[in-house]
Amino acid sequence: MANPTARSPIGVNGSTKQLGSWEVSDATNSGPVTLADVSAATKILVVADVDSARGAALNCAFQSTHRIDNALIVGAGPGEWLVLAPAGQTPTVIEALPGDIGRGDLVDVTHGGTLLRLTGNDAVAVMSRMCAINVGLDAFADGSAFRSSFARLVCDVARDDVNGVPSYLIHADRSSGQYLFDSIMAVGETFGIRVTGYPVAGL
Amino acid sequence: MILIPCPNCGPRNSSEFTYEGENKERPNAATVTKAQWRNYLYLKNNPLGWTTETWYHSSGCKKFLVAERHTMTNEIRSTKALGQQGGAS
Amino acid sequence: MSGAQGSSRGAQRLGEVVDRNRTITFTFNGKKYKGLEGDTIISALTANGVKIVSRSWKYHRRRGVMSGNYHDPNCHFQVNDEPNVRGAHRRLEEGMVVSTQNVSPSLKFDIGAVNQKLSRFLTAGFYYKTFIKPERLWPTYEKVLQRFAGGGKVAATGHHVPADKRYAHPDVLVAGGGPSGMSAALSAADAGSNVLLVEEEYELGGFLRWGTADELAVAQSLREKVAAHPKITTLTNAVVAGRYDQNWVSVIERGLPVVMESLIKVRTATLVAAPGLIERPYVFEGNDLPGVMLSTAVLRLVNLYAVKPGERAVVFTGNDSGIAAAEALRGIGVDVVQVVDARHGGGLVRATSSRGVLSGVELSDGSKVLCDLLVVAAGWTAPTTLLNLSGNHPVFDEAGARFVPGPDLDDTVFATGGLVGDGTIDEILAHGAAVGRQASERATNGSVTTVAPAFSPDPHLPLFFGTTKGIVDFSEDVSSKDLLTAAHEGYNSVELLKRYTTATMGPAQGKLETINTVAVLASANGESIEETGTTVWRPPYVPITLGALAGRSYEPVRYSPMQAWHESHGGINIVAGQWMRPEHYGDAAKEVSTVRSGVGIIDVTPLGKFELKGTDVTKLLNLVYVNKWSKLEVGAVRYGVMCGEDGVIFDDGVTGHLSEDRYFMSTTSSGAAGVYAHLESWLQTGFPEWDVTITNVTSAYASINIAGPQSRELLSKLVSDVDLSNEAFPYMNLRTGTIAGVPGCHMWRIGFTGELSFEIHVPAGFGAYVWETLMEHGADFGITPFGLEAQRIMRLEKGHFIVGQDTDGVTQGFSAGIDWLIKLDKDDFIGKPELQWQHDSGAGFRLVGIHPNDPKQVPTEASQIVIDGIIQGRITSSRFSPTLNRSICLGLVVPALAVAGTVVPIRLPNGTIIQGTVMEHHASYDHEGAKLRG
Amino acid sequence: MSRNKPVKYSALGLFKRGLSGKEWPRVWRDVDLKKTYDVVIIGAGVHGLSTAYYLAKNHGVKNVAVVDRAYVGGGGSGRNTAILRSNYLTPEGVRFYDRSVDLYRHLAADLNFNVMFAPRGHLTLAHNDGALRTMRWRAEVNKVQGIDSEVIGPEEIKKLVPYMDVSDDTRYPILGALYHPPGGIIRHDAVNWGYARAADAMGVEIHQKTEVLGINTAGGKVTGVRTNRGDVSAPIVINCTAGWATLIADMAGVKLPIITHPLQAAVTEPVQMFLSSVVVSGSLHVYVSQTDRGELVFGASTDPYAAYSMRSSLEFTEELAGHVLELMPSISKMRVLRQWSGLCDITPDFSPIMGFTEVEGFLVDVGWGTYGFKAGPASGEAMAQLAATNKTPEIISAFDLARFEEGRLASERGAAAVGH
Repeated sequence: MANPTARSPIGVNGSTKQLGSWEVSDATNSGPVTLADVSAATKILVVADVDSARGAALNCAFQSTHRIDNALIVGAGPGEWLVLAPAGQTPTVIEALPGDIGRGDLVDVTHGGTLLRLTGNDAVAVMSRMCAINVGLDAFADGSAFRSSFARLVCDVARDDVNGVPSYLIHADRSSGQYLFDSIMAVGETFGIRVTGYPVAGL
Repeated sequence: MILIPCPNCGPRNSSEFTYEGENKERPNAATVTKAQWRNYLYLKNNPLGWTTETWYHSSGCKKFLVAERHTMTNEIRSTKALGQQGGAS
Repeated sequence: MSGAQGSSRGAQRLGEVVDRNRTITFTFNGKKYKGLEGDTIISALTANGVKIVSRSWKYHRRRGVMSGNYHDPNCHFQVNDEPNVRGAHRRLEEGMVVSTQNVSPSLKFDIGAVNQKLSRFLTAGFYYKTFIKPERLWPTYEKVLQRFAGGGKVAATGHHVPADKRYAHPDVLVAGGGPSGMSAALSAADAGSNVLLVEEEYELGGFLRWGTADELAVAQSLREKVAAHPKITTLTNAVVAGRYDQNWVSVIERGLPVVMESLIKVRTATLVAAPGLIERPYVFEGNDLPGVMLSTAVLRLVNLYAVKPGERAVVFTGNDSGIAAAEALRGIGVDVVQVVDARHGGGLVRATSSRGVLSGVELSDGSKVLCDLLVVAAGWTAPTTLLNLSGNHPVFDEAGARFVPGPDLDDTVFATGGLVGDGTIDEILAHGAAVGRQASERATNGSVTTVAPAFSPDPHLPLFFGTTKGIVDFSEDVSSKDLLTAAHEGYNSVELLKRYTTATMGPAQGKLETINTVAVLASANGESIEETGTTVWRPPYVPITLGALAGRSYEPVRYSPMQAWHESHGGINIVAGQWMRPEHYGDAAKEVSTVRSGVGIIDVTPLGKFELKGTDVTKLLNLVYVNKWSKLEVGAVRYGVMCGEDGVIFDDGVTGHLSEDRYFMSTTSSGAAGVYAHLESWLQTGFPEWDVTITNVTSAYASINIAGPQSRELLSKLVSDVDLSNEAFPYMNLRTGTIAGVPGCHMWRIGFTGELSFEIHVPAGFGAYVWETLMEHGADFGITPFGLEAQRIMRLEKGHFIVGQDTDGVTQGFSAGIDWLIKLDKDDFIGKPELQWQHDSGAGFRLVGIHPNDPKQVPTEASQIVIDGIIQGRITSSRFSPTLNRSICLGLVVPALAVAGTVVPIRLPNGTIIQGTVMEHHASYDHEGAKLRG
Repeated sequence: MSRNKPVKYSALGLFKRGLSGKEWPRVWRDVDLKKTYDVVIIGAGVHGLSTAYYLAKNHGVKNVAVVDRAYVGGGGSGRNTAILRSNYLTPEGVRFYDRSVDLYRHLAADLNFNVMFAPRGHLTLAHNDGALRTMRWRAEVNKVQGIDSEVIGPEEIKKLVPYMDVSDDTRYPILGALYHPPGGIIRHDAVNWGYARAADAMGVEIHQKTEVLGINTAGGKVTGVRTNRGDVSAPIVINCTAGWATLIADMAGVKLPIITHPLQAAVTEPVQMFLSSVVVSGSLHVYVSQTDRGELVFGASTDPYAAYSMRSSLEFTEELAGHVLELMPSISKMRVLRQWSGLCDITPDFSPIMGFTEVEGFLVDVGWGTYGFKAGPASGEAMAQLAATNKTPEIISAFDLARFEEGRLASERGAAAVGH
């Protein structure tokens, strides 16, 4: 039997490359604002009491982000963390998570989510058309996160700048991934948004 | 758009929340009379003025919270996460 | 006639906003005209000598420029495909096609004008008093009345170009970019606040723009400071349209490329209202004749556009604005023959007309003066809208003869400029600056220390109406006589008067006419204006297009991972809530027979799926389901039904026991979100001490049901680490293993179709791959994909009900035929008391299987069962069963009919009655379940 | 007491007075509040006024005061979108509202006041198969009761509403509609004024700016009301308020299963007539009709939280604009002129509460949710009969207060999301 291929919820328009079991876009466009589908990234949901060993060890406050090695920990909810890492790293990431599972849970939601990266100096203008949270560069600084309604979906949004350029990771339910992608592209049209491929850095 | 100070997330638009209304205490199902049970089901306070009610932050932290809101001005003078002491206002 | 008399453009003015080097061509009522870049439609028409620009609403009277600003009710036009364009605001564009609305057949000759002759009969509310009998003729009368409906036309075809809305979060929002607004913005920004400054006109400056050289210089200096300030964002040709709870403010930005206007939703810490003043008309006979203009209309036309609005003018004034207008007119070469100053005892009796336009005036000293322009400056209205919307009640300032903000102002809302008082420019700037600082203080640290200087309206004569009757509401053609008549009839409170006469209800929404309406009513009632009170200003401040309010549509759509496959293989979509699902792939009946005889697969990804983990999961299951969960072994699954506290069924599904403290729950597709909130609600508000964590994994798994006698054979080709035999993996069990090389797949032996079937849940990224692999390996078995319709047929054959179709908003547990499931001996569960009482009373409909006696008849779903004219039940589901070759139904009936063998009359939609027989079982196919256990 | 001399309204009268310039008499009198009435009705909306009218007309009970803290028709009766229909889901609902439509049909002649009843036809759109099934359900229940009601397809919808986008490539394609030809619109203020004028002509007193501050009871019986203009005694007091129904009932010590929710509406600037039918979409939460003046009048579902605030919200107009443009994309350049809000009393089963309470003589006609205006004449007729005879008329027997405790909910719930 051939090796199974995993696909993102977002259709690829153009050439692809294989990243582990995932098929991802290898486009390398740039522009004032770019959108990359990083749905293949590893996504682990951790639920634990904030005061528990695990909660403390994650060292990431609600509504902020924290890096441990190449994983980005997002304080997604009170006692709830979304751990994002490059594609194909689920077992390693779980292994590396500090603290024991006590009351709470740890679920691999890699396949349950869609993850997009919106980057560029005009990204904030696109964001301010899609969600009611103040995403002004000062109000929502690098390393901040929120969960709110974004394009009328419940999304986790984390600011994770790339080389000093504002960049946002937007995480939503997988089934709405195509809708979210299309919505951002439509809003971004006036800003000259371009689709780019799965980032080399892996997230 | 009412601004609800979520004890977890901070002030958010009410469109992020689901209104639950007055949270009544559930009678003991083993001993309850019809009148008591249907009072629990159907008779809610409907005050003109301050009211204490439950909201669910369905598009945010997904936690239930209790708010004191004025039903004429929509002013919210306090919110409290369920099971927590104190709160934001 | 339109009365075009050649150009009346004067010499260049200091503050003019037109570019004399750029000519724009447009048409008005089919005739070609030229204007200049920067002209509004109205300034260009006036420059071309056009005096009559519209006809009034009811009497179809000729109308010309009146207030000369956005709110001018006489200057509404059809422009291209856009109705009701404000011609005194909208700038000319090359090739604009402008026409008059509400005329038939033309502006020049409008048959509706016959209503003027009938005006004595068409008094306020005349239609309430007539057309009463005969009743059947009212629709005909109605059609006649409708022909006089005003407004432009909308085309039947055309599409909505989405305008992106956006959100803004300034510290201070300043509504109005006149001197006070600019001053407030500058001082708030200097104090460190981020300021959004919004101005309705095309440039900042307010009334200074049409003022003296000194005033123009002040405006220019302020504009430069504002432009240079890094903390101020300025929007012009934009308007603050509404203020809602907790300073949620709507701002409309106009004149954008591609879209007409768009909405900005602003959550501002503080709001400064600085809208300035609106000049009010004066009520007298002939006050709506073309040629009668307010002083500010004249000042704008002359000073901004260098247009002569007439040749020979009389000015009637109660303030300095009239004097300034006279000055401006003289400056552009108009012969100002008389200035009648009410402050010195002058009075205006009536305006007279010739050929429908102003020809002269009659003054209170008895003199008659010929003129083609009458300038009226009778006073001001403070548009307190934004303050009203903030809960403030305006009060009447007797001395200033206008309503002003009341004392009960929200502490995050501030007012400055003409809204509050009158004064020199320095006084206005000082007040604005103080208020700007206050707004910044309140936004930053919550308390205000700055004290604003005293500022109040200057004394003004109460010039509302004269000795003759005239038009009060120009939008609605309501005269002071109409108001007096209505008040006399008893519609004598301001709200009743408004509703009865429609005064203040037209497009100007009271901005021009409310105060005069109130003044006339007060005089009729013999009360003061204060006692009479005023109407409530309602949002929006100015009308907003549906397009801007709608913006871009955000209606989330959900797709399964196999959606692309469905679409490329003939799947016909239906909308199921947010999900798109294939209803069938061409022939649902054939899909059914293939499943019954071989194997088929259906995409059931939208099923709600939750992982439940913790030591108290069984407690939760026992609470929310009507059946028992304590003895569910690892590897087993169980069907459950959830009811509300009212005993009404709201969801059903299957839950499996994965490992010691981990369960997997499935729900209906449409119920998933509701069930999740329901579970969280009970956990968070009822039993926070329970150890249960719920993770929504609906989209994390692609769910596929493999159904049919050959399903095991097919699946076994792809599964090597799970023994699929009936002995090792019996019905109502689950296993986790690898399918087609994909690890971590859940396999359940359950199904909705009644066949041997496996429901597999595959990590979603691999969903399409596994589906394709199943189709490939199923080819040998003649596999078919099947859609919702085939599933509906098969589940009906099997007698499974669908929550929300075979049950409704009042169907309690015992009505659905699940008596065997409901465990009243459990200590407690949600809805138990109601179910106990339903059990005891036997009340409510009962769900039964029904076979029409004629097997070819398929009664439409919702066909009623009627006996002696009384509804005794209805068909909830019906299909023709290809398997049984007959029609089959489920129906809800009264208990008396829910006895096997009872024949019930079913009333079809066309009125025909057919007979059906109540069956022993819900299932018409394999009711013993031999197939699915095989 | 001066009886108001009724003067007949007619085209001829209008003509004569137009010529003579003679003023019309007052629509209703302005009289002092008496100390005693046979019946005091709280709320001068369509329910209170029609109850008073039918008390006088059908039962000869004329010593009646209708008191209102504001003015005639200032509450929900003057704030609704004036849509009439009888295509309800339950047989009890259908029967009751059909009686109301029937009374409305002849109301102009009955009251000698043109209330502009316009049976324009009423369409309830279905955008999914579940909604379509509910429409069929309603149609079949309606037909059993003899109501003109049928499910029609997209082509027929397009014929009735040429501006409707019935193509199948929209987000919420229109699969069909429940078509109810007798449904339509009416001039709501005229109904209020017409009832007030006609009731006044028979001797009923209408007291505006008369606020009820308390309800007096003795020995489980009502004895009268306390108002800002003094105490009034009466053996029968009828609560015909909306929005404040629970507050009034509280004064009598009666608890009602009602939550007050605002309901908003909006109107556009006028344009030339293009929409003759009343269009409702439950899935899209919007209803729309065009007035004789050319304005579109919109409504939607009630605000999602309980409130007595009659403030407007921006999200209401945003949502409704989005949904209206889903239905009729070509009208995107029309402008919303004004929005407003009223109060709705929502009961657990979306059906009204009419009849007796545990306090003898204290009657309620409340809990109308979003259906109050449609019910005006029939509820007035029934409440008048109930007050005059002390017996519950059969047509409203399903809507009694006791049903909640007894578990006999009348359920319009299935079709109630937005049922206009």
